[in-house]
Amino acid sequence: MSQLAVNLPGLQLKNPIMPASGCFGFGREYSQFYDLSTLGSIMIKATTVEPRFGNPTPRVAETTAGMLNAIGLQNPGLKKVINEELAWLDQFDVPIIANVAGSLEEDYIEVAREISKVSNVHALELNISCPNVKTGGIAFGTIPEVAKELTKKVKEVSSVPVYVKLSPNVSNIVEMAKAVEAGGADGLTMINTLIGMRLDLKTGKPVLANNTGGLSGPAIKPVAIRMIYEVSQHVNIPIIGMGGVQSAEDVIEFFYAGASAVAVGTANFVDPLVCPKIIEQLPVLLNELGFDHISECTGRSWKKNEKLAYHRA
Amino acid sequence: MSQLAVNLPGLQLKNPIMPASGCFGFGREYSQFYDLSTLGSIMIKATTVEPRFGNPTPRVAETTAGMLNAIGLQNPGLKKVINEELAWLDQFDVPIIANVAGSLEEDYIEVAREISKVSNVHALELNISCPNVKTGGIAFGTIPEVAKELTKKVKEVSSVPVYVKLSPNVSNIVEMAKAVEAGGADGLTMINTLIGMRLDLKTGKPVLANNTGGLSGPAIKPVAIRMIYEVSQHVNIPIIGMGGVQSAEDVIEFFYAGASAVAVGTANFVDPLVCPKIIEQLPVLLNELGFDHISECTGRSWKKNEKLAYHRA
Amino acid sequence: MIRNEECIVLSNQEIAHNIFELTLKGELVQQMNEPGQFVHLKVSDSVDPLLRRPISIAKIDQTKNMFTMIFRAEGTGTKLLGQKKIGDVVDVLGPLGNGFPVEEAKAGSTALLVGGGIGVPPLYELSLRLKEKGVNVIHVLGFATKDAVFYEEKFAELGETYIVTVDGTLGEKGFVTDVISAQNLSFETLYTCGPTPMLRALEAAYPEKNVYLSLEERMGCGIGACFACVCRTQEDPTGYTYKKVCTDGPVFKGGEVLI
Amino acid sequence: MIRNEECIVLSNQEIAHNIFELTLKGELVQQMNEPGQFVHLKVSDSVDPLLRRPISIAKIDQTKNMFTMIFRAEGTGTKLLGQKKIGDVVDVLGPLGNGFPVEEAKAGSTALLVGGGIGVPPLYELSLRLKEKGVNVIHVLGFATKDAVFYEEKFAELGETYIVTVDGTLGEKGFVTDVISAQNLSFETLYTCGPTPMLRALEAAYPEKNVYLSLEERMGCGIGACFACVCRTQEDPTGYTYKKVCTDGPVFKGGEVLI
Ligand SMILES: Cc1cc2nc3c(=O)[nH]c(=O)nc-3n(C[C@H](O)[C@H](O)[C@H](O)COP(=O)(O)OP(=O)(O)OC[C@H]3O[C@@H](n4cnc5c(N)ncnc54)[C@H](O)[C@@H]3O)c2cc1C
Ligand SMILES: Cc1cc2nc3c(=O)[nH]c(=O)nc-3n(C[C@H](O)[C@H](O)[C@H](O)COP(=O)(O)OP(=O)(O)OC[C@H]3O[C@@H](n4cnc5c(N)ncnc54)[C@H](O)[C@@H]3O)c2cc1C
Ligand SMILES: Cc1cc2nc3c(=O)[nH]c(=O)nc-3n(C[C@H](O)[C@H](O)[C@H](O)COP(=O)(O)O)c2cc1C
Ligand SMILES: Cc1cc2nc3c(=O)[nH]c(=O)nc-3n(C[C@H](O)[C@H](O)[C@H](O)COP(=O)(O)O)c2cc1C
Ligand code: FES
Ligand code: FES
Repeated sequence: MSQLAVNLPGLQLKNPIMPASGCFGFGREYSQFYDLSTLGSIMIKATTVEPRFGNPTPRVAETTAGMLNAIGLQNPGLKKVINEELAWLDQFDVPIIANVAGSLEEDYIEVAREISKVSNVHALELNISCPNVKTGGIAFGTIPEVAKELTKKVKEVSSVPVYVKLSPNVSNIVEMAKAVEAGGADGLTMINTLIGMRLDLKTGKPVLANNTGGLSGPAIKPVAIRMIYEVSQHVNIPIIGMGGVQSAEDVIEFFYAGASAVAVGTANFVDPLVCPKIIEQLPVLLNELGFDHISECTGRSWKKNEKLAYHRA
Repeated sequence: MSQLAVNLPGLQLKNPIMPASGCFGFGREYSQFYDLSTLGSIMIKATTVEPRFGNPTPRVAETTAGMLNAIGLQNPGLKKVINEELAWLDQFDVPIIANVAGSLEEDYIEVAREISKVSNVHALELNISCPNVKTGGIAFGTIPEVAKELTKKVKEVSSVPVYVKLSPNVSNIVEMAKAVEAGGADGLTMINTLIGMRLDLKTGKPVLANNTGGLSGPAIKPVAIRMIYEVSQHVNIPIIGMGGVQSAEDVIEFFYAGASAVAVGTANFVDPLVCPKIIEQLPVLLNELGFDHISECTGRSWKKNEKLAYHRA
Repeated sequence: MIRNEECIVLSNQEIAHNIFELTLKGELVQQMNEPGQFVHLKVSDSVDPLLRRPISIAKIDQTKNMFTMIFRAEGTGTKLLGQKKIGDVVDVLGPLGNGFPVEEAKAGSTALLVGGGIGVPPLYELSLRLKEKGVNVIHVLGFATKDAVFYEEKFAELGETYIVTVDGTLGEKGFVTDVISAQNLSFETLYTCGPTPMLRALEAAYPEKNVYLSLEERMGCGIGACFACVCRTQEDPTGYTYKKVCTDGPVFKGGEVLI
Repeated sequence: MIRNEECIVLSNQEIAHNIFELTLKGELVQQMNEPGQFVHLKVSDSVDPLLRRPISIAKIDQTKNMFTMIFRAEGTGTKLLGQKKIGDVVDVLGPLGNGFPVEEAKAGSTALLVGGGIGVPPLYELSLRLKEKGVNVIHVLGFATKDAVFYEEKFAELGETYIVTVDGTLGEKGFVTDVISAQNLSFETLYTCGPTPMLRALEAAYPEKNVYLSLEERMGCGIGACFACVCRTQEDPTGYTYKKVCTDGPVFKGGEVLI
């Protein structure tokens, strides 16, 4: 398994596979299917200071090779997440990445300060890109200066490294990435969902009560790959990639693009065992492709003068 | 068929279905399969002043429920398009929308002036959103002020109404739409392709010689619907919608979102007869849904106080 | 325990217009304890459709490891499901959720089972169990029209059965609630599954009875992880208390959640 | 004339490792005139995979309205195609493109047919026609390894046949070009289809011969409308002159296009 071990700021991962935030709750449900210690990490559901109910239902809709969601950051609030969820997760040998959300800057700061003190929280994922909440969220995620400032302030209070989650709904993703890097981000996670919508044929109205939602799943993979490819060439911090990952092959493609670890979101709903399956298949695939270690794959799409591992085998 | 007739600036269409630019050449190939006069309109391949070869191959790649292309505006140049292609198209009873492209402002102006004089060209589609050319194209498509200025200048020289084709690769599509409306655009066409990428599992390198390409097909439909939904509520000019349309049901969804006509791109490659099939199915579907005329569908997702046609039937 | 298993199609038949009765074989049947639970089905190997589809369990046969579902082939997923042939494989996640509490109806008492359209199926296994226990069962089953009616005889074998169609093409004309009043049906426990307006009407009509309602909501994971399927509680209608239809439900006690 | 038809699978067999021989029945066989043309196949009803797949026609039987293709099941599309069963339907667009000119080889002359891997199939119908016409045919067929070899006997029935494998597990070891030199094969016309480096080597090796090469390129429409499959001409290597592989090719005369 050492073929899969990766080290990222704050995160010594036995493998680079982790469920994406919001697609795995706080792990309880999936622990019925497998031992969560198998995972490289877990990105837990977005946490806000106060509990939130989220948006009215319907909150999900299907699209071709994708899904829309407008959960609206439902979560039990900072206190319960710390006392109940993170405490429960402590039984597993797996570092947690805590997804931090809010409406105002103060909210982010408060959550970041408190949650980063919890011993099994090894990194924060600053969610400045949630498309499904009216204030905050995506506003922080589309204006580089605002994102930079928020990153800086969160960094000041956080006891663990801070990864910033980028929104794909921007004209210039590289600019956003550079801004948060300048703000002190230790890493990036990308991409969050694309904003999308589906209308009901019979009523003519949006299927989602929130009207629009975040598009995830295989449909968005080419956009994720493109953005990681571009950003990874312009920043010096590692990227945890996500967007439509379903298989070990997809994971390798994200690494080639420039990722150093990969999160799996929507695919958990399709196959609850997808993460352990990918973790099992990765070494086989790496051997087939002729790589000794998965980190050799990172950035291979743009790195020059590297021998093709495939021909070396 | 009067159930399908729509009137847009410069365009009296017997039906609102037309092939999207770049997905139909100049119509010759598809004329082997059906009478082009069946179509509401034809959006011809982007035309530049000089002939262009375009990008190196491979120029297309498949993605889940979508495709990437990086054709790079290959075309025979303004003169040949006018003398050979548009002259040939004149045998059909179908108004042409000429897709105008270029690298510099002057190029756009030159093409617009000349091509708009041709009798079967009833409207221009200003392609400020092509993701596959290094200069021009998308640069004009992401900065509102630049787009507005270009629109204004093209309007000045054009003998026919000007539709501006918007890029989805922006933080704020409504702002772009308003800018070109302020610049005098008579209509909008949206969306062009999302920028995407695919990497080869064996080599690690991009499948497309151009590295990135434009993502089209069913995968992008939710993004197109969302953008048309937002833009149509903020502008007073009509929208020709596109992005992943494959069926009559999709067409109605675009109308509900706010479109007044719909273009079909990638689906032509899958089924060369898709446009006439949709045109045939539309009246049946409208009857099922209880609409007398297709224009009743426009904007139904956000219009208030309209009885649901479905319940009226 | 929830299991994920490739089950084999034993039969798949159109039993009414666009209504299919699908029987699958699999080990996970051993885990099915309650009527009213559901399974989450992956209907194709491809990404189209991407998500699973929730379908109620209509009949359980643990001796033969078989279970039956009844569904309407309407959208992409259920249409594909309708095309499954004997021997085909269906990827099943289940059993999921909490079903109807059989123990709430005492032997000798009367239970009223009210189903609407495609909400009728889970009531079948429920009725079998109640009957077995010695509960007197009455069924009121509402459908849109004659062509959509299914399992009329099967329910009739178990107890008094009223068919209601909106257009009056079979049985009584109107809604299930009309028939319950008109027939002056008396009962101790009410179990129901069907369209939300029907559930709402029933809950309002019998505040003093022991009522159990099965809810539907769009789902992502089906196992409680994604927060897609939440509903509010009647106790805290504007706060942040919630129940998940997939794990807390789909069956709730009347008065528990906001419908 | 190009047609779009739902053809019926008459047989589908794995004839070498991951190599399938698929025979379809359809009216459009009447339109197939030349060896070396191809068809564009929709391998699934769903959007996955979305695009059609170009596959060469390997054998044509107009009296029975059947044609045969040989393909390697490698990616999503060809794997699905490999799973087609007798009686299944495949959506075919074709015949497409310009094939090998049989008329360029005179009766009594010798034609050398050089195929590489999955480029071998279209040479089969070509060889049949040349043979029929009285042309002496020699085949040099290159494969990666023994397991990948197919149609060895079928070609041998028509003329001298050399099998070459890269790893030497069957026939000669090395590349097709090695064998042509080693055997000192003489011929008037050269027809070839296979990987680009092979085509390039052959074109360079026989500038004075009558050479016809079949090219491969990623395709969108397959009918000339999308400009996905263009290549440059040797006359104008940096200008804007181009040929489309799908309609001007896939077979080009040596010296015509830049490969
Ligand atoms: C707990 C539960 C039990 C159910 N039991 C049955 C049953 O026994 N028989 C039956 O016919 N139907 C049942 N349904 C409804 C069934 O899930 C939907 O009809 C089905 O998902 C529609 O899928 P589709 O592909 O045909 O439609 P599409 O419109 O293509 O589906 C698109 C998306 O919307 C979801 N969706 C659409 N309609 C519904 C709905 N009514 N409820 C939940 N999700 C929906 C789909 O799951 C999918 O994600 C049940 C639903 C739930 C929640
Ligand atoms: C004119 C022509 C004739 C051909 N004849 C044959 C034949 O007789 N037998 C055979 O086995 N193969 C043939 N090929 C190659 C065949 O088209 C590809 O192997 C096939 O498209 C791969 O599809 P996939 O779904 O398996 O692979 P994927 O990798 O899933 O395909 C992804 C995309 O890339 C395209 N693609 C991948 N490889 C190729 C390729 N080599 N050429 C063109 N497009 C490609 C696919 O069409 C698809 O659009 C021919 C190609 C062309 C252009
Ligand atoms: C139901 C659902 C809920 C999500 N909730 C969150 C969230 O709370 N915080 C967050 O940062 N991202 C959230 N996301 C986004 C995912 O973490 C991920 O970035 C995105 O879905 C792309 O990955 P995928 O295609 O593998 O799903 C959510 C996605 C889904 C589908
Ligand atoms: C192969 C190809 C070539 C295209 N060329 C052009 C073009 O020349 N000009 C243009 O404005 N859009 C071009 N487009 C974009 C389409 O017109 C359309 O906006 C987009 O593909 C979305 O529609 P679809 O999903 O139906 O294909 C091209 C798209 C494809 C797939
Ligand atoms: S469907 Fe995911 S929580 Fe209920
Ligand atoms: S594949 Fe479209 S032009 Fe050749």
